[in-house]
Amino acid sequence: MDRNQLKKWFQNPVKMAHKYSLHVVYFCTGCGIIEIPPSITARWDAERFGIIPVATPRQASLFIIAGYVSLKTLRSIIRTYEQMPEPKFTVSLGSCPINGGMYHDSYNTIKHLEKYIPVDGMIAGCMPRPEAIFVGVTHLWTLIDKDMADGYKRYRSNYSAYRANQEKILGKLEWPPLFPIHGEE
Amino acid sequence: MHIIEFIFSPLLALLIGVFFLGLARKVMARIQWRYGPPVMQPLIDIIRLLSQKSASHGVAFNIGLVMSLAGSLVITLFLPFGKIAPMSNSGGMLVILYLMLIGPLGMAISSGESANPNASIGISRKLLLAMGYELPFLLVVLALMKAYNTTSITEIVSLQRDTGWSMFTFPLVLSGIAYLLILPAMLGVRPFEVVNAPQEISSGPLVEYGGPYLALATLQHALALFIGISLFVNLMWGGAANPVIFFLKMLVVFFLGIFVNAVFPRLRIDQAIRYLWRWPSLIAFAGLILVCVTGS
Amino acid sequence: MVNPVLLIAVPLGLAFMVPLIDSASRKLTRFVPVAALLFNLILCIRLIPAVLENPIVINLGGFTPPFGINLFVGPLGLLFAGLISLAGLVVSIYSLSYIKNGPVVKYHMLYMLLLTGATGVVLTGDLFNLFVFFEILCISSYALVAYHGDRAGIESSIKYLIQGTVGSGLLLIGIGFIYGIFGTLNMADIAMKIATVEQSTLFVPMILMVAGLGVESAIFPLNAWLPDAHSSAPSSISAILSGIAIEVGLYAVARIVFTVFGISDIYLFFAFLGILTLLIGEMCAFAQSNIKRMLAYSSIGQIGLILFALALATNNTVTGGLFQLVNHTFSKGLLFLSAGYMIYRSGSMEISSLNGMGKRMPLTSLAFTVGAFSLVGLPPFAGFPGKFLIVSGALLKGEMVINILVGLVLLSTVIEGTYFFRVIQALYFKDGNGEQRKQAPATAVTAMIALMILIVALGVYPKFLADFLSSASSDLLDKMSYVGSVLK
Amino acid sequence: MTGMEILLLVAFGGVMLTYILGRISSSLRNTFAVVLSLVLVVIIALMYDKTGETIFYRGFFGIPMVLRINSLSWIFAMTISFIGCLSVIFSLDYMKVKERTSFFYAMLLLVNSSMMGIVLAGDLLTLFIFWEIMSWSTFLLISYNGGPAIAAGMKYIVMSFAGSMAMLAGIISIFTAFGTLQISEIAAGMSSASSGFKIFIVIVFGIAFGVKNAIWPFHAWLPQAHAEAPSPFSAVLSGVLIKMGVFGFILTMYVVVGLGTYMSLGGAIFSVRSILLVMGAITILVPTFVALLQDDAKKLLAWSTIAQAGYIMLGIAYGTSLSMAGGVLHFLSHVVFKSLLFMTVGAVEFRTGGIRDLNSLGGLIKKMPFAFTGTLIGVCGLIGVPLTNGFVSKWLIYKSLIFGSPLLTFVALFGTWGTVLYSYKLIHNIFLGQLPEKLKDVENTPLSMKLPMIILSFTVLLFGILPGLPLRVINKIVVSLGFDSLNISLWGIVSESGMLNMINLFAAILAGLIAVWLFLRIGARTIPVKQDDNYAAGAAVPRDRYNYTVKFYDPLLRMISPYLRDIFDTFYMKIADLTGYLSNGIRKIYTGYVGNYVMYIVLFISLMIFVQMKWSPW
Repeated sequence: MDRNQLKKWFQNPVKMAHKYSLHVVYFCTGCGIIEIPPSITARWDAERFGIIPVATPRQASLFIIAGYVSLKTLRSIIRTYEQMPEPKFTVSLGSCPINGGMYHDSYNTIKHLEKYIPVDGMIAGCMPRPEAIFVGVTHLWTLIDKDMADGYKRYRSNYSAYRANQEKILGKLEWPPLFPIHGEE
Repeated sequence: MHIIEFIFSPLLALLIGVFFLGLARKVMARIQWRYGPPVMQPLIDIIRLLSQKSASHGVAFNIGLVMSLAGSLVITLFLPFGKIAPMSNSGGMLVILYLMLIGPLGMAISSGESANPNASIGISRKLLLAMGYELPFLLVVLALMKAYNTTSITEIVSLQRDTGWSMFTFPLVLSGIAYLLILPAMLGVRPFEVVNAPQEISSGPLVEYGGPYLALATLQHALALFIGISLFVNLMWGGAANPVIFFLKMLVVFFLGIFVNAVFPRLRIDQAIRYLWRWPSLIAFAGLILVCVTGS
Repeated sequence: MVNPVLLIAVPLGLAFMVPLIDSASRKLTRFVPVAALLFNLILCIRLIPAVLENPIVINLGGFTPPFGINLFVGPLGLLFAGLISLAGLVVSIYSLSYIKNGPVVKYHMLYMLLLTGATGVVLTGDLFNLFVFFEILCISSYALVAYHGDRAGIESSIKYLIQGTVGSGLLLIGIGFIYGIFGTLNMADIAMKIATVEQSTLFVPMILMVAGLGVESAIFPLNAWLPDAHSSAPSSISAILSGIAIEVGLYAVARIVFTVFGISDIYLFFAFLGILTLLIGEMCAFAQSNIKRMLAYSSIGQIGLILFALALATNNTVTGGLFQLVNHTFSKGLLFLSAGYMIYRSGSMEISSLNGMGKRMPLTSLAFTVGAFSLVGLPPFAGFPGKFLIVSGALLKGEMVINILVGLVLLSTVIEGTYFFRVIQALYFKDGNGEQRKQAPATAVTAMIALMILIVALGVYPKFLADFLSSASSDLLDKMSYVGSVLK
Repeated sequence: MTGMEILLLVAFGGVMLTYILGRISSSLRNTFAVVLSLVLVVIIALMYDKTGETIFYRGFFGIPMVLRINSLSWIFAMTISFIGCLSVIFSLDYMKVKERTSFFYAMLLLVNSSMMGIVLAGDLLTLFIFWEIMSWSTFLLISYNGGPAIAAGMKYIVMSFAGSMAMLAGIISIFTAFGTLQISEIAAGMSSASSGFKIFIVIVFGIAFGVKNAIWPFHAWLPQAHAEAPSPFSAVLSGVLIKMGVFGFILTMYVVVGLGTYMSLGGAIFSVRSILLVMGAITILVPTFVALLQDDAKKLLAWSTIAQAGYIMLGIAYGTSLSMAGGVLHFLSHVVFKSLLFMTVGAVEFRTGGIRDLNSLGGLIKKMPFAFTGTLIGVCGLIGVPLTNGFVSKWLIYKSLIFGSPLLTFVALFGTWGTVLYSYKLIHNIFLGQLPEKLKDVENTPLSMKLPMIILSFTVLLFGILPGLPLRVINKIVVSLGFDSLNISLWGIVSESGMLNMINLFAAILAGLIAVWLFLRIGARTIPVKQDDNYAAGAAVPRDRYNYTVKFYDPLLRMISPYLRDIFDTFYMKIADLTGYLSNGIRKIYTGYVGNYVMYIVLFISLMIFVQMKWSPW
């Protein structure tokens, strides 16, 4: 650790802890998941940055959506995202969550993930290599440093819109709204 | 002096426990040919967790966890660390045995309240596993108490200073071996890691813990590690007059545990119980009989 | 001083007056037994102080004892006479409403004859007289068993008749032998001369008499008539048969064995016989699902217990046996009386048909419960002191055989408890068919309450009876004073 | 007229009066019952530290019947009246929906009164009379609910009756041997009796008290009886009634037989003491694991009652002052926490419409927080978590056993882990986990049930933190039974091999709790969520199926359940069957054919003639 780092630790330990202790819940229904195991095992060893996979969204602070999102998985993605404690960050992997990618004309996948949940970082590629994932994570660090990884705040303030989008495509959701919804009733 | 010990020993225990957690991750990484996280990584995790806004499932969810950690903290007051044992006068080994119940019980109440079946499964496994290793463990402890004719852990430690480590004195050899065999189960390391199996039951009791709760749970885990190792060192490896030597002994035991953890796959819970109730129990039983027959 | 002859004469006379009274006023008929037995009861109570001091010996017709017939009113006889009149009174009050249909006049007449016979048996001092009174008792009970006139009643009456007649015949032959040997029928006289004859000579008459009386007193192999007769008779008669008739038979056996023959070698045999009767009675009762048969078998068991107690022939055990006898009269009477109305309501004698009776007939069920608890020997009811005395007396003998027998007594008590508790559970805790609550008539309830009060009073303050019983037991055991007081 | 006579008069008079008042008005009766039981508590409390004997009755054949009070009687009487009072209060709401409430109240009070009679009895006759009254009134209360309760009541009364018959045999043998039944006089006579007689006495009394105390192998009646009885009475049954067996054991072994004799009675290995200890140990071990198998909340508690009776047995049978104190204190602890547990389970049963099946409950903590707190404290006491009364008493028992017989200690300690398992099963399956749809409208515990729970919970903690309070009285008992006095302070005890200081422990745990709580407060605010907001791998929580209760410890149970068949229960049932079979056979003697009957008469005569001819005994 260089001196700069140490200074930062003293100035804002919470922010630093958020940066260097990213507990990840992987959403692994897409093809991108095949890139995750190399990134967390001996070859690239994500743990040296404090990135480890955890079992439930309650324990996590980073949400990685690895690949295309079908309508069915979107439901689970929203649920999982809402169950993560704040502050929480989202990173999507691959082209599909950005604009549909090779599934751009599928009736059954969504094209723009950020319409339904806020996404802090998008790693393009089909599929991105593990190195790209690390690049994405470093980018997320900068965003956290600059307080720009504020997806959870956006989700909170624009919840009515997000919920409307979600219900538009999924129909009525089984769980009650996370935050109060404006404009209804 | 005394007051300082009261505050110092739980903090020391926490520190060592957290250090062990970090060290465990580092060592495991090195065994697996990885670089591994910094040793302070658990501390970073705890700071991060404390700042997260977690979901709470009710009053018992909070209280159980608090109870669990507090119970474990109190045990550290009874366990001699070197010569630091501020409350050894208020009760001996029996009190420790019973205080060791508070930790799992509080955790069980808390995660039961989280209303998640994964947590319930985990807790049921945790209690079963405890039942499994408690059988040989109690036999070992009773053999020790019978052999030294005292229930006070400080006296057991000081008596070992004359006779040598109990693990290597004659009537207690068998008990020592049995203790060594069940130690991985007591520390909750790999062959017996069914409780928190993350891939299987979503980390079991911890499934609904996030934020500060997970921080507490991590600290509780650290303390459990500390208590397990410290108990073994005190009872079997003669404790120590000097905190530093004591720490070194703990480190050795800890490394033993980590190596076991690194090379073994996970047992099913019934396999675990069957193992624990077979050889370690038989050896411990034989040890107790040996002590009774040869003892005073 | 009142004359104890009245104890026999009044009911006997009134019994034959019943048809006359009936022709005068129908309503009055029912009250004749009540009046007669009330009179007897008062008489008995007035006699107590005198009898406790000295037994009264009445020579009938003015002939002195070895030649004439005499009445011997000792404490034991008076105890039985009092018991008969008390139980008879209560049952006759119960009968006021219970006996409505059928040959009512004959019922009352026979009923009083039965009690007259019983009183006669316990008071007489003459063997042949005893036989005569016994026949009165038996014949009237044969008829009463068939009172309902249904198939079961008549069948069991005939069975009873056949066995009873065989028994009476044996008794008569035995008495004949005795007369042949001694030339006298006066019990005291025989008792005095008994030592002059070789024992083996006495064996045949004794066996014949014991077997003859054993039929009536329901000793084990001779008691086969009892369950049938008790279960098919009207409940009031069952109460009397169970509470009075078989106990009078037992009295006769005891009197003959203790006083007339006085052969102590045979006592242990009777103790065994008692235990056998007890065990078989209780086990048969355990297997019953018919409540009246159950009660009947339980009577056999109780008789066995009393026989056992008497056969041990110490003051303590005999006192205990007599206490148990008193308790049995009251409790079994109460049980039969209460069961009578419950059967009347449910229309069946099966225990399962009594389910939920506790709600429909609370007082009757309570009476049954008290009776059952008392019979089993639970404090604070009358059965406990009796059992206590018997067991303590038996253990006081300090013989190993007796101790084992006591163990069997306690075991059989457990069996007895089991089947009684089963009925009580059915009464209170099983769901019945939800009929309306309807009590038994006032007269029946009065009778049951009277018995309940007696049972509880005896259980709480057994000393009340103890002194009297202890002199009664010495009356039974002390042969010499009996002989002395008759042949003074 | 002494206080004891007044007490019994009030108690038994009150029973009658309660029943009569019930005929007039139920509210009047309820008020009276509560007032009566409170008055009893006060009267007994006033008798603190008194000793004395009075002859109160000579009506039973002139045998003097004696009442006596000493510290042993006092502590039992106090417990009985205290629990009796609380159970009456608890019944107020519980019994509202039931029939025949007057009968229930009268019987409940009768049971309590007769138990007071037992502990105040100064002679064995009085003891036996009250014992029997207690037995049959209990029988009536157990059968009260009908249905399966019938069989339970039957089993109870038959076993209990067999026990009392054994006791009667013992009492009467004492009477015939010494001519007196007064306990104080018997003790003097006993010392000169032969050891065979003493062993006989210990065996017959042991059967009687063992049945009541549900010591293995006499435990078979208890589980069903406890489960089927009405819950307020289950509390009394489990709390105090079976402890009459403990009272009896203490009385037999240390008062009647005497301490010195008891310790040396019997052969070396088969000494009475070691047999009792082994029975106690088996009573701990087997029922603890059987309790794990239970799916019925009250049955689980019932088996746990048996197991705890084993601890008490270990304590009082071991025969040192420390173990004796432990045994009596554990009796006291068990009364408190087991009554509490039965009451909380009863409250749940009451509010959920009679559900006791652990597999169909869950999540009730949100609906019945009071009951949960009560259960938690009760369970902690049961396990023996430090700061509860169960800890202190178990500590005393272990402490005294540990060097003498480590194996027994091992069994007892291991039993504690079994206790943890079934306790957690109880509390988890009722209160934790997901709340089923059908229980959404469960109301909170009513006040009349809260009040006893609060008092009992408080007592659990009070005696746990300040064990000196009960131990002072217990020390008097211990001394009066002929043991050495203990070194007791308000917060613990100093024994020759270590000390216990609960106040330090309390301070430490409190400090720990506060510290951890503050630490938790440092962290970010937490957001309360509903049970539906739960991790289900991203899906919405499925309704009514998202719970883990059935086969809670299945891996273990599959291993051990083949070994846990209740041999003795089967054995007793076999005996019952055999008796029925035999009786049915014997019944066939009476064939119904009159020819046979006459044949019997002839056979009887010929048998007697044969006997006479062969051996000529006459």
